[in-house]
Amino acid sequence: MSPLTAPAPRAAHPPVQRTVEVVGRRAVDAYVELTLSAPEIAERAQPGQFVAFAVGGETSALLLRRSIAISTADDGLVTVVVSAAGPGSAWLTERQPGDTVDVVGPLGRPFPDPPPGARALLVGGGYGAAALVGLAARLRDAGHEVDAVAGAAGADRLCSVQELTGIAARVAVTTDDGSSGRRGLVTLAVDELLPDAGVVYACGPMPMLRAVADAATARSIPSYVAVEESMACGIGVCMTCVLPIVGEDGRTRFSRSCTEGPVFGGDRVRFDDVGSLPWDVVGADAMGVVAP
Amino acid sequence: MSPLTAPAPRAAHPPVQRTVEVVGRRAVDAYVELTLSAPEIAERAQPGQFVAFAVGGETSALLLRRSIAISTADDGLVTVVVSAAGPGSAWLTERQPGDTVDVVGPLGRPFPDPPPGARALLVGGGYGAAALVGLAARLRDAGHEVDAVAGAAGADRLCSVQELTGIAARVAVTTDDGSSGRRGLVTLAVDELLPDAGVVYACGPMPMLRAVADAATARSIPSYVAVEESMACGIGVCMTCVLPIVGEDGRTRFSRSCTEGPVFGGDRVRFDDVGSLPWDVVGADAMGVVAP
Amino acid sequence: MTALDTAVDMRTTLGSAPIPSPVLTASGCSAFGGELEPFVDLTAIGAVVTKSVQLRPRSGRATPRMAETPSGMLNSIGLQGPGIDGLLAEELPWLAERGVRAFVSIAGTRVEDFAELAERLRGVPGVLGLEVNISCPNVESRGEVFACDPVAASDVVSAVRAAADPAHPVYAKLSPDVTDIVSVARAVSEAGADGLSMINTLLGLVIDPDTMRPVLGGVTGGLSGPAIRPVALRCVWQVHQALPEVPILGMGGIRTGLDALQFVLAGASAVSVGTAVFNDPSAVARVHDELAVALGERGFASLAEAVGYAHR
Amino acid sequence: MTALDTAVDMRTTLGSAPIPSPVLTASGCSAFGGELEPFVDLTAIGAVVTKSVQLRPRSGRATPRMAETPSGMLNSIGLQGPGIDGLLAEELPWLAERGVRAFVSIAGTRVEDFAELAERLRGVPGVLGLEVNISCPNVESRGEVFACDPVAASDVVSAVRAAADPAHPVYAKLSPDVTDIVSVARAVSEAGADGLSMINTLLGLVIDPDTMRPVLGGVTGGLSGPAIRPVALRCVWQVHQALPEVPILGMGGIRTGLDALQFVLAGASAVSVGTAVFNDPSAVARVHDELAVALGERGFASLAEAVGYAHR
Ligand SMILES: Cc1cc2nc3c(=O)[nH]c(=O)nc-3n(C[C@H](O)[C@H](O)[C@H](O)COP(=O)(O)OP(=O)(O)OC[C@H]3O[C@@H](n4cnc5c(N)ncnc54)[C@H](O)[C@@H]3O)c2cc1C
Ligand SMILES: Cc1cc2nc3c(=O)[nH]c(=O)nc-3n(C[C@H](O)[C@H](O)[C@H](O)COP(=O)(O)OP(=O)(O)OC[C@H]3O[C@@H](n4cnc5c(N)ncnc54)[C@H](O)[C@@H]3O)c2cc1C
Ligand SMILES: Cc1cc2nc3c(=O)[nH]c(=O)nc-3n(C[C@H](O)[C@H](O)[C@H](O)COP(=O)(O)O)c2cc1C
Ligand SMILES: Cc1cc2nc3c(=O)[nH]c(=O)nc-3n(C[C@H](O)[C@H](O)[C@H](O)COP(=O)(O)O)c2cc1C
Ligand code: FES
Ligand code: FES
Repeated sequence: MSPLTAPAPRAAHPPVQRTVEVVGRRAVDAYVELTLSAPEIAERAQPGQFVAFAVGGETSALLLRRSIAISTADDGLVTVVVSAAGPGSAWLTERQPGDTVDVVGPLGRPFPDPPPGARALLVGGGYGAAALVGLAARLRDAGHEVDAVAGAAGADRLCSVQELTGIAARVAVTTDDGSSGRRGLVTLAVDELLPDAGVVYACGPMPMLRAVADAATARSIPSYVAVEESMACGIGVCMTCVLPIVGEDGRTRFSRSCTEGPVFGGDRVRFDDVGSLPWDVVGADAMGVVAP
Repeated sequence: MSPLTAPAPRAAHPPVQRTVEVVGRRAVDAYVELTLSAPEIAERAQPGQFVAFAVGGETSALLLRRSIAISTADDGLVTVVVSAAGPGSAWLTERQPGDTVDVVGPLGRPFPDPPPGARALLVGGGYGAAALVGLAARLRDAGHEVDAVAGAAGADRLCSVQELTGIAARVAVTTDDGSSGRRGLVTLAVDELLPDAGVVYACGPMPMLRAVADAATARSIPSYVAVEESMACGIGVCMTCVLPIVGEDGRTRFSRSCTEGPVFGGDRVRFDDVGSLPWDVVGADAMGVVAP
Repeated sequence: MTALDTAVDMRTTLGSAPIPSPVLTASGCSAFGGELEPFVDLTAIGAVVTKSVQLRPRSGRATPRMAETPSGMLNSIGLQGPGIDGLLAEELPWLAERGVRAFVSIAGTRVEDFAELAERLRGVPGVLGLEVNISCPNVESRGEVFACDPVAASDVVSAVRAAADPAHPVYAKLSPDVTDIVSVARAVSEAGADGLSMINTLLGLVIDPDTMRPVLGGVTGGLSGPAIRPVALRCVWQVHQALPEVPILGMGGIRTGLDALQFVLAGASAVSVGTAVFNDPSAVARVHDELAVALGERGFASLAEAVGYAHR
Repeated sequence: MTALDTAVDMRTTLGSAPIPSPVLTASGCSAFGGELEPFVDLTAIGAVVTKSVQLRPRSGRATPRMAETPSGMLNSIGLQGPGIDGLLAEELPWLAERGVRAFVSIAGTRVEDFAELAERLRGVPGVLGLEVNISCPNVESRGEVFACDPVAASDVVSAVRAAADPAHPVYAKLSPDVTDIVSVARAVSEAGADGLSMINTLLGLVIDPDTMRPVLGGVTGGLSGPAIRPVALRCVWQVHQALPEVPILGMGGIRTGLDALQFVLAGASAVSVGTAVFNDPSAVARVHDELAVALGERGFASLAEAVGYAHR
């Protein structure tokens, strides 16, 4: 077995907390793209990072921030693509230009640089594709060839295809119901593009990340996945967002996906064990879990 | 001592609960006047009644409705004048045309009719004057002479003076700081107009209501005051809004200001005892309070 | 309430008393029902749980009696009410005439008071059963609240069970302000309670930053509303886990059908909607409808199938 | 934190240890402080109350570990942490280097564990004192939570007091999930606690309407945030009323300076800001500033004057 991927590095800059103005709002099929005038966040942001919004306004019963991946961060503007999943994200999608929102960011670790000269394969599921737009541009600017796959349940849940098409050499689209691109899971396209790839970056739902990471690892191609785990704080203080991650010493720890992620080496995430407490996680013995 | 005023009658119609559209918003000095398209409430409303708004929207931590007096109710439109006192009323003042709000009303008992032919004196303190606009119009239409006094701390807290001027024979304005009208409390003007009055109606802060009611009672003029007591439900089910009120049988009870008020005979409210539990309130003995 | 055309059988029972809907009002949160008439078909809801009544008429406490809190409220009403004579003369006949089921909440400061109230309610038309409020933290009494002591709580319940109409199910209403709610639940069940109402309010306090004194006339008050829902659900879960055969009337912060569903899944065979009525006067009917839809969507043919389902 | 130019003297003490601000983090809500550095001047706040540490490193529980609730949240972390060795090797030196005061929260499942932790922390640079977490409902242990039994709680506290550095004030952290918090407070005070931290989370439960099972891996969890503030304030009020000489570190739903003021008026001489940090990472500094302004506006020359003022 080849050595595992190097863990994603810390971000170059610490986060800031700002009240910023929404300067653009665009409905994109099932999602809403918001553009924020947030120069201090934009200048610090690196692809793969996210921001955390306070939601519901002054009278809100929703205490916890909502984490949303940064799609692009240029010229003082930060864009995000939001899917209305529950009350907090629904509130975000209802923001209008001129409204202000309280946001903390950029948060989390960015995608690491690819190996020199490597062709990069970017795989986005649903709104996860949005998080790859900034990365695609950076990779292209750094001289890497970029391929991209965007997949979703249906056409209205695809995202950022146009932006990725403008940057990537090849773009493949898949939908579960065949309403756009090829019918099937992203792995259909990934399997075809993977042989050319020197590195894989993925963002989307856990089952997709797992399939993509497994496929890459099977071919000994380094992969990085941006995970989405339920977060209470986004800044590393609450310990709610942990995943079983294999560390540099080969031992598994419950690592915070907000500060040690959201970008992890695809071969370091123990997807099988998410939601359970395996005996070999550091400190499981103190919880009364014994080795089998 | 003359017999006490007849208690205010029940409203003619039961309340309804509706989601209605804000069709007008106007900042009036320190207040905001909202116009609601609420035909079913407008057609039921009688002067003196109020509505209760759910506040804060879908994600709100504010559970209790906010009671606001109806200013006018004509042609399917209900107007209210709101002062931003705390988070709930502030949220109301921020509503814009096109927004919808959930409102219950009309609630409470209306102002009773004046004695036949009586000249009516209407006294409003702060935004309380708004609640008298509909009454003034009704009285005038019924052939009564109407005088009005509007008082407030300062000019920017006066309300509905223009509307009242269009209806009343005489309108007096007082402000505590002299920034508009005469410097002083409303009683300054009330004392002058009272000799001509056959009935007094008042709405405003408790100390003002008390002074006006006392002055009227001292001259054996019937008075009706619309009180403002902290309310949790507005519909009579919670028992939070009680005041010590002298009933028809001469005994004092803790009466709900939402359903047995907000309009009470000025001589029936035991202003002195608000916030305490006098021994002669019905049922005080069961609370362990003994007659002195 | 417009009965939705869902296939789900929503019938349930309070002890032995059948009711067509599992959604009831909560004691003290809908007075004696009348005020809800413009908003709800009172005959269609499970029952009106009446404001706790005592032997004598009570003025209740001085104002202020409430303070809004984040996603909840604090109240200190002090059980204002007409006393049992008033209830029998006015409120219960009003409900009975209309065919509205009344689940009568009784309260007192001595065991004999409770027994006498139960006795007075024997055979009264329209009375479905009794909820014994042993847990109200607002009653002015020397000494501890009954519900905080398994022995005192049992004394009340057995006296009520002995005095009450045999046809009236007796539910004991428990307080969450105890170290071990299961032990209280077990004690009152053994003392003859036909079911448990859970939970009453949590004891709380708010200080007014302007006066710099407690807001409420009664200093402390009872905390209710969605804020306390997780505590209420935990109590229902623990008691159903320990005593799966004891019927539970669940309450505490229920605002929607999905909230009610959580209580049912945790073990409640009926629910009361309290503070949410202040926000939405039609809440009781709406929660019934939403719960029916939610059960249907999840493939339940009847409410009964879902009771305690989360423990599987 | 920019120290506001208010005339109010904000200094206070934790037992005998002076601190420049009465506003601290809450255990488990700011990890070991480092992550707040971009948002708060850690040297200016009262202290960083560290995540409860045990003897051995702990993985904590499986996810999901949290559920948002109305104006609050439920958590079931299971005291994930590096163990005392890790704390001594990494976290405490990091804080000490920067001159940040650490109020170290210790936890265990046996009395001896607590004593050993206190012993290991003697004389450690930067350690201001100890908070004894006898009330965490999340610790996987057979039997009852220490804080629910005055005797067990006292055993822990007297063992810690005996083993701890005499210069370290020892605060016992109480649980609200008891019938009589004053009796627990009295017991641990008599056992040598220099102060009381109040309150820990309330035991709660949330059921996922989709899976129809409890959301949390640990089934029940701890309820925190503004939702519980009235309960926390009531506990502080009751204990200060009964034991006015015992210092209280108040917490539970504090989000603003006016919230903190309520705790101070009820009897707390310092406060911790917990869950609110998840909403606003600069909350600890902001609450300090807002509290200073609020005290000044009310004519207090010092924080000390306001402590317990609502009982006058
Ligand atoms: C690093 C990261 C990046 C994300 N990027 C995006 C994005 O670009 N676009 C987008 O639409 N969504 C994104 N999400 C998911 C988004 O955060 C959740 O959909 C949202 O928090 C749900 O909140 P709610 O109030 O709508 O739903 P609810 O289910 O009511 O939320 C309840 C609680 O659970 C938390 N929660 C629920 N689901 C998630 C989730 N999937 N991830 C994290 N917390 C969750 C919420 O924060 C909240 O505290 C991202 C999540 C993470 C962790
Ligand atoms: C019959 C009636 C008519 C009213 N008419 C008007 C009006 O025309 N215009 C206007 O601006 N205001 C009016 N008020 C007052 C208005 O209801 C309060 O200012 C408002 O409820 C305060 O809510 P808040 O969230 O802004 O303040 P908060 O102080 O945060 O409110 C906290 C809680 O206390 C209750 N509360 C606080 N103050 C009052 C109060 N004065 N009366 C009733 N409940 C209160 C609130 O409903 C809420 O439940 C009226 C009140 C009553 C009872
Ligand atoms: C204003 C008010 C008055 C109440 N009065 C009573 C009462 O008289 N008897 C009783 O057993 N419970 C009383 N309760 C408690 C409720 O019945 C219920 O147990 C509690 O509020 C929790 O439910 P909720 O969150 O849905 O309101 C009262 C609650 C409120 C808010
Ligand atoms: C995520 C989380 C983790 C916590 N961990 C601990 C802990 O390790 N030790 C402890 O004593 N209290 C712990 N608490 C309780 C808090 O310190 C505090 O007592 C409680 O949350 C109430 O305050 P709050 O409402 O301001 O959060 C934790 C609370 C939360 C929300
Ligand atoms: S979300 Fe709080 S530690 Fe990651
Ligand atoms: S406000 Fe509820 S009874 Fe009057």
